[in-house]
Amino acid sequence: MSKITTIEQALEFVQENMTVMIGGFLGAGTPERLIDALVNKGTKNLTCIANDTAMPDKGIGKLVVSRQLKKAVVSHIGTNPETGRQMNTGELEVELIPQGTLAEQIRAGGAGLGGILTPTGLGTIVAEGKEVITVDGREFLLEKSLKADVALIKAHTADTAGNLIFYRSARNFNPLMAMAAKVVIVEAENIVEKGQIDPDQVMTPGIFVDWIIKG
Amino acid sequence: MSKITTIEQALEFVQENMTVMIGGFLGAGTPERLIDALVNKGTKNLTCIANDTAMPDKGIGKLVVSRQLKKAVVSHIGTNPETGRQMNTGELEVELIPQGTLAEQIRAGGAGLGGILTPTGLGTIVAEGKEVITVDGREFLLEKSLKADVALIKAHTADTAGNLIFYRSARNFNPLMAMAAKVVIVEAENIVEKGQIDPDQVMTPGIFVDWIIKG
Amino acid sequence: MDAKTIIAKRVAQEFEDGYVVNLGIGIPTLAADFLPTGISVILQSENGFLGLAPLDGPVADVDLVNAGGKAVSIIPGGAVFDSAMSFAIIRGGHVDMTVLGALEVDQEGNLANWMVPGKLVPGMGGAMDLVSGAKKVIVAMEHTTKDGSPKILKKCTLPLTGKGVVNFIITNLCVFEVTPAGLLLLEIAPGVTVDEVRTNTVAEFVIKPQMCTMPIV
Amino acid sequence: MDAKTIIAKRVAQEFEDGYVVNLGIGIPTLAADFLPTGISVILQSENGFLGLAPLDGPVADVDLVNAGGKAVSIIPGGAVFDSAMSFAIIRGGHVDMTVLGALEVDQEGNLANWMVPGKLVPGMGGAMDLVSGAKKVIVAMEHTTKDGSPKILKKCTLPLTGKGVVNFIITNLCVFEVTPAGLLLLEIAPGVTVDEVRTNTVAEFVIKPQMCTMPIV
Repeated sequence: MSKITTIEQALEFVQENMTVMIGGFLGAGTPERLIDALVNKGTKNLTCIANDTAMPDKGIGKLVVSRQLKKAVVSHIGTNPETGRQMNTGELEVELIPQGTLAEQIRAGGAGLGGILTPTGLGTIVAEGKEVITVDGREFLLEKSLKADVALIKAHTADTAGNLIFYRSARNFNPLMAMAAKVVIVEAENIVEKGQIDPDQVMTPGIFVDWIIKG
Repeated sequence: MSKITTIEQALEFVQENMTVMIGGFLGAGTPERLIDALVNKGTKNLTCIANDTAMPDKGIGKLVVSRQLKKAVVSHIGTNPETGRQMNTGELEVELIPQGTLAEQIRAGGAGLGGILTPTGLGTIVAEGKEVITVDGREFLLEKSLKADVALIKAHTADTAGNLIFYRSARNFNPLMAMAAKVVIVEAENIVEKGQIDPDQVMTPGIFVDWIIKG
Repeated sequence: MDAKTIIAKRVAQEFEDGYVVNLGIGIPTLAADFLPTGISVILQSENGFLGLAPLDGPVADVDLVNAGGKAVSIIPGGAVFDSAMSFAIIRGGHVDMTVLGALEVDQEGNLANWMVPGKLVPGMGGAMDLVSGAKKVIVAMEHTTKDGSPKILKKCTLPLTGKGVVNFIITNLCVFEVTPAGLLLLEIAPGVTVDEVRTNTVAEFVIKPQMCTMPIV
Repeated sequence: MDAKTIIAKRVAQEFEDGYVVNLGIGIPTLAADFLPTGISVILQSENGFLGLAPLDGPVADVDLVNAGGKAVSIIPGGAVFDSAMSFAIIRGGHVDMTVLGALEVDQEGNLANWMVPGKLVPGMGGAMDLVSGAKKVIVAMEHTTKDGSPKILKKCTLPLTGKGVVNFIITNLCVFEVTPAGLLLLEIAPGVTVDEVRTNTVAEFVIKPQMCTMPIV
């Protein structure tokens, strides 16, 4: 069964009230075609897990402007004033998480770990309400693992088996999110035949990928 | 300062009573030249963290036969009868750890995490004496992170900045161990100039590598 | 048909198209030779890759071995990674099925296959992660030990590999499903009687009303 | 010399050859322009690579940005990785030094630089990981706010980025070291008096007996 599909068919898997992970860092490495189509489709009440909400006219920022998010779980919203505005009016719930913790929580979700033990955030409001675990006399914050219903991923090259290669800093959260969602949809700039990527060069193994659309 | 050195100078960093991580899986991806030189040097009372003790005439197995190990922290010893013999006579302490737990403990050591929360080993003797942490009603075993004084790594290609590429299943524990030791010594089959490895192809960034010897 | 072939052929019928599968050394690995027509699976090798080729394929080099240390090859579309990613795949539930041998297995789905105290202590390798992480865990083994002692018990006596982790037990005599209520006898091998199963099994089991003969040819 | 240049030049003197360094947006990034002769550092960009080129270098493409989202380039010998590896490097103590700005910093080494409740909530990004993981944490900022209010306090009033994490504070007026006993005034900028520092600093501090003038030219 081919993993190559149309953008419309792929977005059938994104339904209201779902949790969606979206790759990218201030827009770099975000699947813009998928975002644009999702904005057109208008699916609402999404919880978005991502590094940031980018800019109002770029990447995840567009989903904020179109008011399709009910919650954003991110490390940074400073580049998108609309996110701050919706947060202040209560239209959008924003959960801010340290970037390294967020990355590791997503990895833990994909790796079947119960959470992570990190020193990051100890003694700050990030630690409020969370369990502190002492290991060999040193304190760590227990941060739970994160999973999603769908992940929207941007790759440089995909083969038809779903093996992915990312390019430069567009890699960022993409390989992690590809491990942590039930349905993984990839927007690939280039699609090649199975066997055309050397197994050592694969950055995300094809078993994680459900659907591929041409980016 | 060049990271390329001689095998003799590199092994100056391996001293008695140290904890040494050694890459490889049943010998594949183990730095054989470093092992042979370490056997010749005869440094004793080492604690070795590795996937397995390979075979008596191969890889880490040679260090068992030469009685240079006081402790082996591994997931498997079945292919080296000498390890089992020394364990039964009390000459060698063997701590057996599930392979996935071992890999993740080493990664956690390198990543500054306090340990890992894994379901692996629950309800078995692996869990004895260890803390069980409940997250959202599900139990996980707290396994502490692992670090070492020195790591002995096998790479396919190194550039002079220490960036590494591994080949096929010789990758295994090598990239993880390169992150978790104070001094990292790499035996590389090929050494190329800085800049000859594309940044996207690097599997272990050069900042982790202290010394490189030609393998 | 010898015992091993019976087991391997029956295990092979559990494969579904597209499954990601991890096979233990021995009989489980043999099962890959009996894939049903039209079914293609992706074999995971816990030492760090996906796309393990059948054992009779061309062998590339010493740097590409399976989890038993044997030189193997990798299929087009395979992927190599480090041991942390390998077990992220296993622990994270991305392996659809794992098939392992056993020293003992019991009616609560407990599995013991990694040590006999004071005698044999090979270590658990990746087995504990596999049984805790794979979606479906199948024990594939000869029904009794070489000297005829039962291996399917009320309660394992050896140190466990995993607690309550086994879903199916496939032997040369029969197929058991492990249910919350205990073992359910689903199938018996051609020519084998329920009495024969009972004689060679210490565990209690219930016979499924629609029990059938193992569909192997 | 303007305030920012003073700070950036003094920060640059903290670089040691071979250091792995992460620089925050603004003044910290400026410091890379003033590397002492013979000193070469490796810049880490928390969005996923090592070997960030100076900002005036050639710009490659939109898929290579720094942590501020600006298009940048990567030096020969650089390495790209995912966000988990990026913060494994940061949290794991593999970054020798990080330089960040601050809204407030106090005499216990507490740092606040990520939010002003009810007003400015950009988020912490990678800052909390950086201050908890880097071997040396330097706050580089103008000594007071634009309206002249002190930013170096007895106790931070804003939500913290990290507790007891700061090692040095470098401003346009002076250099403080954060010690277990409190702030130690190491250097003052050319033409600045201790009284001037005292007037603009709420935190208590001790003057190091060998205090000297900031060695910048």
